[in-house]
Order: sequence, then structure tokens, then C-alpha cells
Amino acid sequence: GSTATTGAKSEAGAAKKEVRKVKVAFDQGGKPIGYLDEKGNPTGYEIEVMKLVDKALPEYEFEYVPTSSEDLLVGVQQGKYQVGVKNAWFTEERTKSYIFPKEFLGLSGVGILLKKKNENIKDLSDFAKAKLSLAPIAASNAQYTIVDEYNQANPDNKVKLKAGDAFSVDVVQWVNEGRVDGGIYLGATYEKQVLAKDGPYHNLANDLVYNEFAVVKTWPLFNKKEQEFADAYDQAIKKIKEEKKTNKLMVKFYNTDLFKLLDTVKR
Amino acid sequence: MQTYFDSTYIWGALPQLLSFLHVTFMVVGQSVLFGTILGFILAVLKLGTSTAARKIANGYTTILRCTPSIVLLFLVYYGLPAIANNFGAELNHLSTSIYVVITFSLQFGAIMSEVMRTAYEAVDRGQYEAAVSVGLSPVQAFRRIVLPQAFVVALPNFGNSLLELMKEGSLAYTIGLVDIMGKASLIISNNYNSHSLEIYLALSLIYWILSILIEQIFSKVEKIFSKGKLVIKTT
Amino acid sequence: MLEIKNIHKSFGKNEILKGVDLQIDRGDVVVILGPSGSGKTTLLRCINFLERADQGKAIFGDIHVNLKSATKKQIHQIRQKIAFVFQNYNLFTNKTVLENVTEGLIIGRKVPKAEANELGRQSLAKVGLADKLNSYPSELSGGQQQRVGIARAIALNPDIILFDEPTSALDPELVGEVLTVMKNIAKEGTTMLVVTHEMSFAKDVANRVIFMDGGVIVEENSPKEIFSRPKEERTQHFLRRVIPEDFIYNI
Amino acid sequence: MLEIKNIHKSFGKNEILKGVDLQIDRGDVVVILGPSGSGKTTLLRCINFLERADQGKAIFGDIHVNLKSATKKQIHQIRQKIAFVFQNYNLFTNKTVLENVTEGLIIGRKVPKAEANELGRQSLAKVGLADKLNSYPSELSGGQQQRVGIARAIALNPDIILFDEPTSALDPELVGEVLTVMKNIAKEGTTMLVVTHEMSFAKDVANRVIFMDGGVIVEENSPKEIFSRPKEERTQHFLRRVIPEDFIYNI
Amino acid sequence: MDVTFLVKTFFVALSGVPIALLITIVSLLIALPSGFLLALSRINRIPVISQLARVYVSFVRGTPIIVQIFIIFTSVPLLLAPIFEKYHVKTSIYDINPIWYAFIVFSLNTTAILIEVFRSAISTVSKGQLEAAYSVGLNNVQAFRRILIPQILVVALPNICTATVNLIKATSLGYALSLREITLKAQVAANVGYNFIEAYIDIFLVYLLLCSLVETLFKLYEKRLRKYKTAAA
Ligand SMILES: Nc1ncnc2c1ncn2[C@@H]1O[C@H](COP(=O)(O)OP(=O)(O)OP(=O)(O)O)[C@@H](O)[C@H]1O
Ligand SMILES: Nc1ncnc2c1ncn2[C@@H]1O[C@H](COP(=O)(O)OP(=O)(O)OP(=O)(O)O)[C@@H](O)[C@H]1O
Ligand SMILES: [Mg+2]
Ligand SMILES: [Mg+2]
Repeated sequence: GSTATTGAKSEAGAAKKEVRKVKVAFDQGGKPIGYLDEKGNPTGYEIEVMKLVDKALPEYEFEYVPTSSEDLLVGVQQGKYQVGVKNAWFTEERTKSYIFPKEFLGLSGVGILLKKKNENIKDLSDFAKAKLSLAPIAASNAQYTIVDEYNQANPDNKVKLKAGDAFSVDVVQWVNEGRVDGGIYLGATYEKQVLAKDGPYHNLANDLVYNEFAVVKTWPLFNKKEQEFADAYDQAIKKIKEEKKTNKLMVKFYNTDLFKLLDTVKR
Repeated sequence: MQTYFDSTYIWGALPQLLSFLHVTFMVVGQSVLFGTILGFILAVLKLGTSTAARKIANGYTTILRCTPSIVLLFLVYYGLPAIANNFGAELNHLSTSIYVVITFSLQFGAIMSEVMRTAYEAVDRGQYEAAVSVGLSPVQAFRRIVLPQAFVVALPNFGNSLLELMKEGSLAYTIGLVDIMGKASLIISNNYNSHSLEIYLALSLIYWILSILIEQIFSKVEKIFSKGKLVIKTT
Repeated sequence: MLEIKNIHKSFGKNEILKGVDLQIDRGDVVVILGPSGSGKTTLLRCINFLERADQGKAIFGDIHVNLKSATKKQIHQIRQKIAFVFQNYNLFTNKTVLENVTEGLIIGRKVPKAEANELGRQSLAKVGLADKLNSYPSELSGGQQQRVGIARAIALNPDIILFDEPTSALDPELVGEVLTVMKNIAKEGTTMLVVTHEMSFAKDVANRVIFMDGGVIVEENSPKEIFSRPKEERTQHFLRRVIPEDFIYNI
Repeated sequence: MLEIKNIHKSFGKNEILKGVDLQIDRGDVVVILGPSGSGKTTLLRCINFLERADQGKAIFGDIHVNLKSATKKQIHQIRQKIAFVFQNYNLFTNKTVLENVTEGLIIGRKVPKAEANELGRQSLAKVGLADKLNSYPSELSGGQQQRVGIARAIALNPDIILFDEPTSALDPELVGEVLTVMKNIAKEGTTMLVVTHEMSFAKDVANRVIFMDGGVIVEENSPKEIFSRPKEERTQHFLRRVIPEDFIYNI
Repeated sequence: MDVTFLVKTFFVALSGVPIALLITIVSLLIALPSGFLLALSRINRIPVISQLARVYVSFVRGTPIIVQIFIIFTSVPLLLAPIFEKYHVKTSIYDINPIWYAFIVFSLNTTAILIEVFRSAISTVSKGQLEAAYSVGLNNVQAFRRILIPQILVVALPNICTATVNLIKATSLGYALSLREITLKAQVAANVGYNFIEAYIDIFLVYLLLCSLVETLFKLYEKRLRKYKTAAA
């Protein structure tokens, strides 16, 4: 079994080869992607998938290190951690600093959170055309990049983009309050927060809409020296995905199965 | 307001936060201890006669004071093991709290050295002269006469730095050490970033009570040590 | 018992002491006279190493030191034998009157606390402050502060006491009393070097009077000689303006 | 010009002033004598509102005030007319000697700077410090500091100057000089209230002598009367111990 | 290490300096006088004000700035919006430039810190100095401005310097208000390619530069003020 400090390992493989311990850093504030449960054990969609990978790789033993997104990025690059998961998306520039494996880890739905009256805004270009205001996005967050890239691609129909802080901006509250017209939001979070019966903002379920405009692949980030490990990961995850285990985990943690939309995924 | 505000979150968060208070205490306690010692050494160098030592102490203070905490933390967290590696020591398994304590101690030392220097200089030189003239050694004169008087001067600034340190928990969180500040962040993210106002209010409540307690202690100590002192009173 | 040779001391470009020699034997009471700014305080401070002289030697009992380069240990040894009464009192502001007096005894000399308190009480009684033991310096009048300073020095029972104008803040009645105290300790054999303007003290108690001006010793003699037949013109000039006509005849 | 009625002042449980009355006319030079701790300094400080009296009235020219409840404005008005020479100098440590003297002129009295500097120079010259204009107080000897304090008061050319033992730190030569300065300004008509132990000053310059003890005025009279025929026993006792035998005969 | 990025981002970070400085200067302008006055009120035990000052100091000094920012940023509009609506105030509460929140939070914080700094410094100046100033006819304001404050500053300056440097660094918390200062700019730039190491180096350099400049100015000023003290040595 896996705990916060010792990863799961396959009983069979342990004896033969020298088992290599690797550190898997995760953003501990990333529920439902990666977080610590009530007992302090690491869990979340990406963590659970990594646990399956660990099981499939007898020559590796994973240790999950809860940390912040800043430290994860620095630490993986420096080699303190061999791999990090934080709902990271792919950009060309990032491949200079990290190895992106061939196989992605999960999917993440992104959309715009809006008031009911703005239901008709379906994507960023609608949003920009309507000249609506957007909630600030944490600078180290991938959603920021999505909007930024959109803006660069559409210089004459830009969304007003502001960087801010994840903790100080409660997008649901801000949108409902009218402080901003809309916010970029993750489908998984919306499911858990508003749609779920026990979600903290379930009382707002009728006032808000969430219009998903993209599904994006998420990736583990490997240290530059870990090509071999990345290849091993590719082998393992491919099988796991074929066995549809990821779909189950996604339903468990995100309440939806984004793999159904895999054809529409562009990046 | 009612739509978003739910005071049950405050009461719910309090016990969770309190159970991480010992981490805050541990980090602050150790950093204050080591930082004060370091600050004292630096202050001695600054007040000493050796120009080289003074320059080093001043340079250290400048750099440490001017470095953003998070950068310093990364320097310590990644730099220290790298340096140790060169000497054949393996530090990667050290607990993160040690790095946090080292970072805070280095920074606290720089700040305390200025606090102590000014406090020392504020005590009239005649006090020291009188002390050595009644046969106290310079060390005794310092400890018995100058130090208690300087202590009163340093106390409010020491309080400033101590409270500042206590609140730096978000920094520790950066490398995964969870104190009450970090716990607050975790609670918030476990609620999917909602109701953070309530959690932060709970956090403030704890911090506020702590700071009142600390101030009470400080003002008691200050009273004891400022016996015989006349303060400026406008008429 | 104390011999000083060729002290020089400058502040910046101002040379304040320009080669002063001094010899004091056990039981001597030496009075230094001189106009304001002539370097009297500076001389005492250099002897006690509160100022580092630029040049000069001192022989204190069996300790020979260079005033410029004395080691910490030597300085401490010498200070243990010397007490100092400051012109501006310099009482420990964070200590009560009694603590001011006992501090040096308990900490510097390792006298047991009870005994030190007793000694402190006695010497405070000598200067008429038996009722102020637990006051803080900030609660005392100027004269009271100066008397605490004197009591602090006396209590140490040192080989030599340096007095820097010990009676300047006292009213004449007390001046009399304090001078009596000083006379008594002089009689007990304590060696004293006193900067004072009290001519009568110089006359009655001192066995030697030194007249300083402009950083040098202008004249040195027995009180009788110096007051009745000053040799140097500068001394004559000073004394003429300072001493009532009838003073000299009384000697 | 200054009338004080029934001043009371306690520190904690100690009553220091127990109902003092005082009347000073223009041109008066009043000397206060009294043993250490009798409340002389406290009396002066209450007049200048450096201490708040617990009870008492003052009439200063046309300003009538209650010493306990005077307003800020009244206090400021009165202080503008009074100068104070402190027993422990209290020079501004962050100002040079000249600045110490001109500060009150330039800032308090709005005298143009050049004129103030001239006045400052003159009054420093009067106390023999013309060559120390740009020194800081920490570079001065005790006597020099006290003279700056006196110059600072004189330069203000106030209606009345309160002196708290202005010659205590001076050598006798300077005492003579400073007393001469004081005599001169007394002759110019400046009103003065002087706490001093200089009997000769009291004898020569004062037109009234007040003897204080234990917080009350024991006796008040012309110098001649008080020195030759003190009425109260306490006064007799004090003067007997303080004054040389021949002093009285000289009056 | 991506050197071109490092260099480019250095200037990006540098362009955040004006806003950091603006917040710093405004906060100091407000905090210096109010900190001084409140310190006096505490020393003189002025009733009500001194108690309020204590409560204020304990809260502001005791709680993290980021939390204060958050509380103000979240609750002020929530509380004010209904009021604005009721009285038909035209300006939308949400259009207020967030820099005003920064001014408020940072001035409040710096004031609290400076109260303590001044409290300790004031206590080192001898009472006789004020009395002497009164006696030559200066009023309270003149006495403080000309005599006491210069002496107080000598003791306080190094600690004011620490407070200022801390303030400059703390302005990075302005990111929570979406203020485009040094840290935020560098991080935004870093996000595209996850060049956080380079970004932190740039942040470090910019703050080091800025803060040591400020420190130097303080040291020069301290030296000038101390003239009278060093003269004695
Ligand atoms: N720290 C200093 N820096 C510069 N000059 C100084 C310093 N201390 C003393 N002096 C100068 O040295 C001279 C002698 O000072 P000192 O205190 O020895 O005089 P003194 O004889 O004791 O006079 P007094 O009787 O007035 O106390 C004075 O002119 C004074 O201005
Ligand atoms: N702040 C204070 N707190 C308590 N007691 C005080 C305070 N100031 C003065 N006293 C007491 O008041 C009495 C009178 O003091 P004051 O300074 O007026 O005496 P004085 O007549 O000027 O004496 P001296 O000639 O020694 O200067 C003294 O016994 C002193 O201890
Ligand atoms: Mg002297
Ligand atoms: Mg007095």
C-alpha cells in the first residue's frame, strides 16, 4: 500500500533488481487533481494514476512529496524531484526545462464560469467580443497561458487578462457577486464545487453556468536527466489507459469522463 | 454577503488550524534562538574595531535583508545540499523544517544585528565607564549595566521582528512544510477555493490572540527592565 | 605607588595633554587645580584608561604599563585598584542607589552579597543618604546623585580614588560634610587624586598641590608653598583671582 | 513681576514643596539657599512648568495662571519670558555650541539668523567660549558645558532668568568671571532667581536671600540681615557651618 | 538556465519597480508621522488613544499581510456594495483601482511597525533635552522638530531602514491585488516556459538592487545625523 512517504511497490519485482526510489512532487493544494486526504495521505486523480504507474514499474519505488507549485517547478528542474504533477499543460517553451513524455497523464476541462444571463457566451472570442471582465488568474497557472495564447492569436479581439492569486480570488463568488463577469474555470472543480449536492457553492447552482470551451491534456513533468524513467512511464501508462483504469479514476475524482471527448482535444 | 459567508467554516477551521500551531512554534522558536545568536555575533562585529569584520557584517546584513524570503528559501533548500554534496555529505533526506529554520535564522540574524547595534549605541557611554571604574570587567560591565539598558531599547523592535517571523508561515508552505498558515491554505483548497474569507478570519483570530499574548509578555518584561528610567513627557 | 610618565593625549588636532608626569605615594592626597579646559578630567580619564593616551607610561605598584598599548588584563588589574568619582556622576540608571554602590563589590570584587549590602549602607550613611537606598538615580536631586557617586567609590575601598570635582553640585553645608568624609578616608590612608576647586580642602588635606594649565603641569608644591609663594606667573595670576585676600595669611 | 502663591508638589508620597510663596519684582536678584534635597530645583522647575505643581498660583506680569491647570498657551507665553540654566546643563547634544545658543532665538523668538548668530557669539564671548563655537557638547569639559548653558540663557535676554547652581562645575577663576557676568546682567536690570552656594554672590549681588529647608521657606531677608542676624535656628545652624568666620564681619 | 530569458525578464521585473516604489513611498509618507504620533501617545499613556493604538498594533502586526489584503479586498466591496447601491453612488465599487487597497493595507502595517520603532527610540533621548528646549522658548512642535526628532532618528533610522526594506519586499504581495509589480511581472513571464528559476534570480537581483540603494540612502542620512555623536569618538 502507499502512504505519504513510501510509494507502493510491486511485491514480485522488489527482490530481483535494485529498486530505484524516485520522488514524485505534487501541488498539495490542487484538489481534486492532487491533494492530501483527511488522514494526510496523498490522493487525487493524478496521484492515483501515478500509483498505478508505480505498481506497473517494479524497478521504481515512488515517494510522493507534497509541496507547492513553485517548489515543484524548481525542484524538478534541479533534480530534487524526479517528476512532478500539477495539472501541467504543454507548451513548446517548457520542453526546454522539462521532459514531457509521449503519453499524457490526464485531461482537464477548461471553460468560462458565467452568470446565467451570459449563458450564450461559449468561448473566449465570444467573451472578448462582449467586452466582459475576467477574474485574475494566478500567474503560475496554466489557465493563464491559455488566455494569453488566445490573445496572441487574436490580437484584435483580446480578452482583458490580469494576473492575480489563486487564494485571493474566489472565482465563483466574484462572478456571482458581479465583481467580474466571468472566470476561467476547471470543469473538475466546477463539478465538485457547484454541481455536487454537497459542494460548498451548491446554493448557486441555478445562478451560474459553466461553458467548457476546451479539453486539454495534462502531463507529468520529468527532470531533464530522467529520459529513461520517462520512457518507462510511457510504457506503463499506455497499458493503464488501455485498461480504462484512468476513466474510472476520472469519474471518481472529476465526476465526468473527459476521455470521451478525446477526439476534440487539440493539445 | 450572507450568500457567501458561513460562520460555521470559522469554527470548523479553528481546531484544524490549532493542531498545526506546534509547527509554527517550533519553527519560530528555533529561528529566534539561532537568529538572535547570529545577530548578536554580527552586532559585535559591527561595533568592533576590525574594519574587515565590520564590512563583512554590514555586507551580510545588506544582502540578507534585501533578499526576498522566497528566494532565500530556495537558495538554502537547493543550495545547501548542493554545497554539502561537494563535501560528500548527503542532505537531501533532511526534514524540510530544518531548511525553513535555517532560512529564517539567517534572515532574523541580519535584522537583529541592526536592532542590537542601535540599542547598544543608544546607551550612554558614561554607564559603561562607570561600570569599569568600579572594577567590573568589560564583559561584566556589558552584561550587568549596558545590556539591561540596551535590552529595553531593543525590545519593541525585537517584538516587531518576532511577530514578523511568526507570520512567515506561507513561506514554509512553499517547500511543503505545513504550519497554521499552510494549513489554512490547504483547508481552502480542500474546499475548492471557496469560503476562504472565513478560514482566513479564523487564522487571523489565532494570530491575533498569539500576538496579544506575546505583547503582554513583552510589556511585562519591558516594565521590569525600564525601572528607574525617565521618559519624555510633553507638557 | 602610582607613577605616570609623559602622558600625551590629543582629540583630533587639539593636543590636550602635552606630556604630564605625576608621582603619587601611598597615603598621598594630591589636589589638581587649574582653569576650565586645562585637561584635568582628561588626565584622570587617561589614568583609568577611559581614554587611551597617545603616549605615556604608568607604574602602578608592581604593574608597569604602556598607557597606549596596555593589555585588557593589565587594564582590568589596574582598574580594580582605582575608583573614580565622575564630574557628571554617571550613576547606573537601571539600578537603585544601594545597587549602584554594591554592584562593583558583588560583581567586580566578589564580596558576598550580605556583606556588600552592609558596606554599601555604611558608605551611603557616610555621605548622608541612608534614607535613599531604594530610590533610583532619576529620583534624586543633583547633590544626592553626586553623593551616591562618592559613596560608590568609597565603598570599594580602593588603593586610590580619583575624584573629579566631587563637591561641585553640593551645597556648602554638604561640601563641608563630604570634605570631612574625604578627610577621614584620607586619614585612613587612602591615596587620593582630587580635581577640585575647594581651596580650603587643598589647604587642609592635601600634601601636594598641582597646578595645571594648557595640558602641562605648571607648578607642583606643598599647599603652603604654592598658596603663599607661587613661583610661576600663571599660577600667581590664577590664585590671585581665586583666593580671598585673607586666605593666604591663614595658612 | 513674578508672584508665586502656595506651591505644593509631591513625588509619590513624598511632599517636596509644602506651600511656598515667592514675590519677585523687576530688577530683583533673589538668591535661594538651602541644603541638598530641600526642594530648590523642584521650585524652579515648577515655576517653569517643567514639573506640574499639585497646587498653587502664579502671576507673571499680566498673566494669571493656576500652576496645576495652566493651558498650553499660557505655559508657552510664560516660558517665552523665562530662561533656565540647568544644574546638569542639558545642552542639546545634536547642536553645536553656537547652535545651542541661537536655537531659542531663531526658532522660539524668530530673530533673523544673522542677528541671532551675532547675539550668540556675544553671549558666548561673555562666558569665555568664543573659541568653541563649532564644538559639540560632547567635546566640552564640564565647566565649558555649564558656561554654554549660561550663555544660552543670557542670549535670550529674557524678563527673568532662573539659575540652578550655575557655577557648580566651574573652577574658581571662572566662578569669578561668571559671577561678574551675572552681576553685569543684574545691573542691566535682568531679574534673576538664583539657586547657588556662592555666598559671596548672595552677599554682593542679591537684594534678597531666601533660605529653604524641607520644602518650605524658612527665612527670607536682605543678605545683610540674613547673614549677620539670621532669625531662625535652622538658618543659623546652616550658615554657621557654611560661612567662614570672617565672612560675616566683612559685610 | 536560459540566459536570454534571464536577461529579458530582468527588465520585465525592473519595470515593476515604479509601482513597488509608489506603494512604498505612499505608505511611508502616511506611516512615519502617524507612527510617531501614536508612539508618543503610548509613551505618554494618553487614555483611549493609547489603548486603541495597542489593539491596533497587536492586530495589524500580528496577522499576515496577505490575510489582511484578502480580508479587505473581499469584504470591503461586499460590505460597501449594498451601501453604494442604496445611496445611488455612481462609481462602481469594483472599479476602484486595487492600488488603493494596497495603500491602505501597507500604510496600516507600516504604521504599526513604526510605532514600536519610535517607541524604543524616543525612550533613549534624555528628558532634559525636551526641558531645555522648553526653557529656551520652543513650543512642543519646535522642540520635537529641532531637538528631539534628530536625536530620535539616529536611534530609529536603522530600524526604519529595516522596515522600509521589508515593506519594499512585502509589496510583492500586491500580486493578490493584481498589481503589476516586480514579482508578479517576473512570474507571469516565467509561466509560459516554466522558467521559474530564472525568474527568481531576476526577482532577487531587482530587489537586491532596489533595497541596497534604499539602504545606502538611509546609511548616508544616518551618518549625517550622527555627526554630533561621532564627533565625540
Ligand atoms: N571627546 C572630546 N573631543 C574633543 N575635545 C575634547 C573632548 N573631551 C575634552 N575635550 C577638550 O579637551 C579640553 C580639556 O577637557 P577636560 O575635560 O580635561 O577639562 P577640565 O580641565 O576637566 O575642565 P573643567 O574644569 O571645565 O571640567 C577641553 O578644551 C575640551 O574641549
Ligand atoms: N522625579 C522625582 N521622583 C521622586 N523624588 C524626586 C524626584 N525629583 C526630586 N525628588 C526628590 O525631591 C527632593 C528635592 O529635590 P530637589 O532636586 O528639588 O532638591 P535641591 O534642593 O535642588 O537639591 P540639590 O541642592 O542637591 O540639587 C529630593 O529629596 C529628591 O530625592
Ligand atoms: Mg573636568
Ligand atoms: Mg538641585
